[in-house]
Amino acid sequence: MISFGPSEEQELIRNSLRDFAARVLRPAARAADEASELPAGFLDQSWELGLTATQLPAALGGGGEARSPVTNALVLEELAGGDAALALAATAPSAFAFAIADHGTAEQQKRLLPRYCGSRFASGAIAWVEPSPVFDPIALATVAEAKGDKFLLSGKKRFVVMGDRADELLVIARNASSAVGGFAALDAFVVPRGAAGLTIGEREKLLGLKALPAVSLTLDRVEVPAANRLGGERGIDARRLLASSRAASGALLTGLARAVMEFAIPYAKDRHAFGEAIAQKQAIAFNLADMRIETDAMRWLVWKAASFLEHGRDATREAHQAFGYAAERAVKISDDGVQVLGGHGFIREHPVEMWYRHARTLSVLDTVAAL
Amino acid sequence: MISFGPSEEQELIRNSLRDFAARVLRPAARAADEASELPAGFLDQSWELGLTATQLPAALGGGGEARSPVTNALVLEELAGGDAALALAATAPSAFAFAIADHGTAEQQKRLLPRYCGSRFASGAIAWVEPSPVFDPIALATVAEAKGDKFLLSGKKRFVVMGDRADELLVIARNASSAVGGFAALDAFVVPRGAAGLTIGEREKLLGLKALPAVSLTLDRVEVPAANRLGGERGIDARRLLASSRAASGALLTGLARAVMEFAIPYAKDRHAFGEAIAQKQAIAFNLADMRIETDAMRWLVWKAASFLEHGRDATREAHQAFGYAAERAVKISDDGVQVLGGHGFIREHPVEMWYRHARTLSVLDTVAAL
Amino acid sequence: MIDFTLSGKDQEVLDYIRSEALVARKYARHYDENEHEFPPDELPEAVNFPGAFAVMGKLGPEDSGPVVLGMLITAGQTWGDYSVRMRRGRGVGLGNAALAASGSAEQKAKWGGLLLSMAITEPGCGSDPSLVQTSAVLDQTTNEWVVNGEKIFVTTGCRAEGAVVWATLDKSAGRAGIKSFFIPKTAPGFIVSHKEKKLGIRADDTAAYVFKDCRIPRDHLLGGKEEIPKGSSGGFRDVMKTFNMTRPMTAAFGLGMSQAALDFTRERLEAAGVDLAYGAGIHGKSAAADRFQRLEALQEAAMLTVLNAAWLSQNGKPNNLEASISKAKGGGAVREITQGCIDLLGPLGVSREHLVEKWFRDVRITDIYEGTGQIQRLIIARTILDYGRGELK
Amino acid sequence: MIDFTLSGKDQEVLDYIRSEALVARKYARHYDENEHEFPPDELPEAVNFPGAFAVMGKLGPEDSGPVVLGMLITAGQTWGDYSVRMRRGRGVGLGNAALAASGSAEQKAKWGGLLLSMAITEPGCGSDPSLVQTSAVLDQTTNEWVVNGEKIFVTTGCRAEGAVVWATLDKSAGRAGIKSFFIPKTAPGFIVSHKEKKLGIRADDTAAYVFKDCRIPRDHLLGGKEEIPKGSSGGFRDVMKTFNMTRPMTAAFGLGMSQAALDFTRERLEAAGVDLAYGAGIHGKSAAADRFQRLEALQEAAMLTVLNAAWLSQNGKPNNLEASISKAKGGGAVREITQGCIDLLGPLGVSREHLVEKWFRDVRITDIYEGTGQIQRLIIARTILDYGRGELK
Repeated sequence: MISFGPSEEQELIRNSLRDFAARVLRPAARAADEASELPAGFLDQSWELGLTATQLPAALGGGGEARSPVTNALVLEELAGGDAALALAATAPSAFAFAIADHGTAEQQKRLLPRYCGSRFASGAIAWVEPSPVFDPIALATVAEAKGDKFLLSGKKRFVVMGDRADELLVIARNASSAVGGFAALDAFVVPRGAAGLTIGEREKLLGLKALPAVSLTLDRVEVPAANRLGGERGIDARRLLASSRAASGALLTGLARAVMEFAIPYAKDRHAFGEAIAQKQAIAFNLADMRIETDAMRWLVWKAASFLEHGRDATREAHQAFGYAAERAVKISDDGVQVLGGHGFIREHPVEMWYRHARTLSVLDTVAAL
Repeated sequence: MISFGPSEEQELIRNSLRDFAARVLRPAARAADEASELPAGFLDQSWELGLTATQLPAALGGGGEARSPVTNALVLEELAGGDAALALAATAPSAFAFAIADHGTAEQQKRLLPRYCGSRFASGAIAWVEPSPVFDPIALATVAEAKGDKFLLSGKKRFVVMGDRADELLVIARNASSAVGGFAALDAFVVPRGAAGLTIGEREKLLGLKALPAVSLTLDRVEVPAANRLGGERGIDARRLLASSRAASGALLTGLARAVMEFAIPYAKDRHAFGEAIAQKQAIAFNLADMRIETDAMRWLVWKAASFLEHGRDATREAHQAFGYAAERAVKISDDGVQVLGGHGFIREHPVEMWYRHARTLSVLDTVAAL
Repeated sequence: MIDFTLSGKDQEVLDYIRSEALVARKYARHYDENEHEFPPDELPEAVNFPGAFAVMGKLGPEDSGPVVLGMLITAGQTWGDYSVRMRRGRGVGLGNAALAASGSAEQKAKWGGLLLSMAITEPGCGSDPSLVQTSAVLDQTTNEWVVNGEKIFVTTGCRAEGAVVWATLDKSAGRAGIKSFFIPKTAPGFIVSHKEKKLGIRADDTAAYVFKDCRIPRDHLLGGKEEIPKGSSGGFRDVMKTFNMTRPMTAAFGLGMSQAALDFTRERLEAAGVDLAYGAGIHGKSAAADRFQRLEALQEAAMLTVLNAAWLSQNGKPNNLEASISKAKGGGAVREITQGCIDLLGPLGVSREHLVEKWFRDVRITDIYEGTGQIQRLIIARTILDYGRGELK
Repeated sequence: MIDFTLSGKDQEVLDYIRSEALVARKYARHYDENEHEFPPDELPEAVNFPGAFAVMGKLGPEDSGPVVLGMLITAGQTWGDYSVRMRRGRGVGLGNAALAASGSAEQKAKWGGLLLSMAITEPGCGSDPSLVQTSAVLDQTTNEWVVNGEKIFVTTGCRAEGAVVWATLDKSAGRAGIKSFFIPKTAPGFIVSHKEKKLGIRADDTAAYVFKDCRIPRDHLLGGKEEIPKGSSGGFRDVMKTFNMTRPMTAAFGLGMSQAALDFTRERLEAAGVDLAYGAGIHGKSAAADRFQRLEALQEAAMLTVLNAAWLSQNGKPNNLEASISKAKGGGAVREITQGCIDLLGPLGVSREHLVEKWFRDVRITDIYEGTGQIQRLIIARTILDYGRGELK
């Protein structure tokens, strides 16, 4: 049944997160961006929201609620409405834990998930992006060679979100033994921070999302036990892992675009030129109308992908559309937001130039979050 | 030296053709489109302009003026400003004759060009397009097999402009003997209408350019003497042939777009709604401004490609840009033109809907004209 | 609960609509090339078809509901053809919607059964109804309205048995002076001057009317309110109501055709060996796949705005903003999608041997009628800016 | 005669500019990351460089001419970096252009040698100069102007030795009341309040000024006309003249940087094995080639509108329309091109280890300063529609 109606519970979650985003994320965003640092105490503060634990099995100490990509899409949009960099930092543990919950064996879940149900911030990170000008998430250079009951991982990774503090990393690699390429060849391995041959590189310097810690990695024949191959013998459902991640980026981009729109509308009504508010000029007014049209469209595409994931259906196409469409539109909307503000849009006194950098940065990262 | 200044002679030609387009082409265009027929006597009337003969060698009866792709770009823009279908019909002989003049051996020129210097309309046609949903002008299915001092041509062609009445056809084919593909493998052959194995199919039914006769062809092991291989031993400069053709389509599309703009501007000033001329609405006014910005840009790209051709330089990149850019913008401008007229833009009383069809049709045809 | 999957019943109905559409499509080219003919009310093949309502039966709570499903059905029908349908019901003209919106109970009962067209636009007024020049003057002696004026772009104008006509009682009163009248084709002075020749939807019956001292009984004024309210735009709001339901519907009309263009393009390209599979990033695909997938995303995005507007009205929520969003988005999307499909098909796409060029022409009306994209953006902007017409013109 | 090829001399000059740009580029990242520092007037490497004018020597009839070549040189310089140049001449500030346009012979002689900034924009007025609040009141007793107000976005504002400041003699007179004054940094009450922190061109010196009872001699009014012309916008036209030459120039600034982004992207993609060759149709290339080639065409199109505006002024023809066309086209193109290059480079494109992300930020000013794209479209539309400001607002 096609329905655009969030449940009452989802409405509550959405409202409380909208409030949290306005109270905590938005006010801290600019200083965090200028300092290239997360606000002190932010991770613990956001951890108290229980975003990760709520959807983990009760038996392992979690909230025991069903995994809900749709609810998470609402969560990510609201958080990104406050600030996309802080939203990614706050939900990085979910990206790791949900991957374990969705693809891990019972043993792996038992072994890895309890930490994410605790009272203290637990850090896990996903290592997927690689340093290639023609990077393609389903054609990886990082390989995993089976060697007895172990795997040897070799390759380079970039933009590993929260990798600077992660105790464990989920490394996405191409299984050397796989005849076919593409999705079927993808595997995921849990690699402890201390693993021999794993070098955590320096912090990435980015255009936007500066407050978000991200690092590069080098894996030089890193040995991991077969038990750390996510999903064990059967491996992972790579289509689902990528779809979840792409739809999540789409949700973040939707929140980001909405922030621009909600900032530009009152600004354009307040700002006067040539004898009237600039919002009274058709060129500006229609631009704002398009922001509204597109943020709606972005959201529905994300919800559709999330709904498919929630029903356990293949969402490769839907997530591809949700991310691709949101990426294009978020860049356009934040770019237009700068234009609405004119000279003030170019100055770091206003958040719009930061959102333009955030949007352009996030829109090339489709493997850093999860629903 | 970079210069945007036409010579005095070019200004004269431009003005006389602008006048011819307004007097002859524009008034006849709608009826010709509805009837899917060229206006009676049009070909003879346009032949008197001497567009083809002027740039052919004096020794062969031509005007003896230097071949000037730049001048021809001006000519095509003006004619298409009257009507693109009639412009293509009027210049079809040039497309054939200029190919012979630019790529043919002295013998071939001596044999083939005099007809195009005569007082009566001479018809030659170029057969390049093929019936494939993934048609690519430099990857052809039509092949030419060398057989002794002959070639055997086999394949299917589509959208052969004026092919219904052409006495001779220039068939573009892939040389079966060529190891490499792409430009290097392209050859052109002069095929007389009566050739055995050549079947002239029925007339094409098109979205736009309806007045323009175009047919499909089938070549079933058509035998042509080696003497009919354009350029003889060395063959043709396929890059130049395609560049000339693409830049020509760009010039036609520029004239077409300009016609839309020049029709929309007075219409928008005349048409009133909500208490003022619709041209006074920023949304419409900015749309018209963009039409002007883009028709300028289209023209300069075409001129640059034409200038490179005139200097004998490789214009592959410039012509690719001129055609690709003009194709996108002409469709957009004619589409916006329909929108400026609103309901009236959808009615066949006004020329704009016809220009929208012309633009969409011509913008997928980059091998039907020449500079 | 947010959900974007179809129920078994939903799918069953849409599959049936597809089977109807495939029949209608057989006739599409014929009626496009022969625009003087009218498609029949019932196609020969229709005799044995149960019809959508029979297949739908009673919808359950797990199904998508009548309005949302209605949008999918609409798009499913125009996927076959815009003008040719398996069956054309009676009393489904735009005029019937107007009668339903502003007519009295008695008037609805009396004329509701007829096929009614809606005559609004005039040669001199496009999107601005306050410019209506057609006048209605009461002849006290005979108690008749005397109507004079011209109307254009009247949908089903030739086949309708009567028309709901906008006419003004007092030009100086602007919008407030405009009233809707029911005028039967039989009324003296009701002249169908011609059928419009159009870029697309050629088989569609679009007429121009002339009213020359056309006399109708006094009780033919819809709603019966003869006085002109002062100040406010008065009865005009009621009159405008007619549009609120039709915006998402017209977007769905267009999106059914752009979907047809996408499906045809995919079929041809895949047959030619082009890989259009989703998953790979930009560096894992061809130019054709990249462009095609962006067009498909645009189609999906536009259709979802339509379904959102429908879902709101189905749940009794206000949807004026969302109706305009769906119309603005759909109107632009169908242009871009059909244009893009032709880029991908090349010369084949502009040949009348296939229907893509027809869909390209047919969808062009989407962004024009029922309020152009510009008008929709005015409505959207005024809403989000909380502006009145005075503040944003 | 229409020609788009470069002369040997043209090419020689541009090759030299490229060699300068490559040096400047070495410093680009440093001054971006350390925005409190100012790039030096002369880079150490510059000592042995002859400079563009020396290389240019005397241009012949076969060369492209000073204005056209000047645009190519400008783009060639920003290809290296917007803010870091091999050499910064004196007397080349925007204020110097204003002095040249509206100053008296004596004033030009006196102040022309100084580096002058141009102070127009105020916190409350963006593109609408008639909202200028900064006031200049004549103190008859001392024969001095007393200036009060705030100015922002003042280019080279920190380093300038003086500023040309727009102030009004009578707010009620609107545009007509606005005059230009020369104010040396040494004037009492001239306060450089801060250097702006920006999205891009961070190394560029952009300041905010405050004038607090700032006193300057009576003869510091440029042109000396103290009376306010009635009716017409009076001296304002002269004041606006300043802009006519700078629009194509600012577009060229941006296009130099978008060209740099394209060149970097091509280099990286080709090194990774992507075929970007021209010739094949849409079905003969990859998604990356398709997108890249469309961006290159956009770059070319925009640059040609700049050259056209330059060529017209070089030949003494009016170019007000074409100047706005080049600014509008360039301002939009550089945004789309730098955004598109990042799409093609992926994550690498947003890393500060490369300059693409910087070019993406730096070019963003192009569509804002010297009149936004919206202002340029107003100028273009008014011109082609033959409308005045009253008819198209």
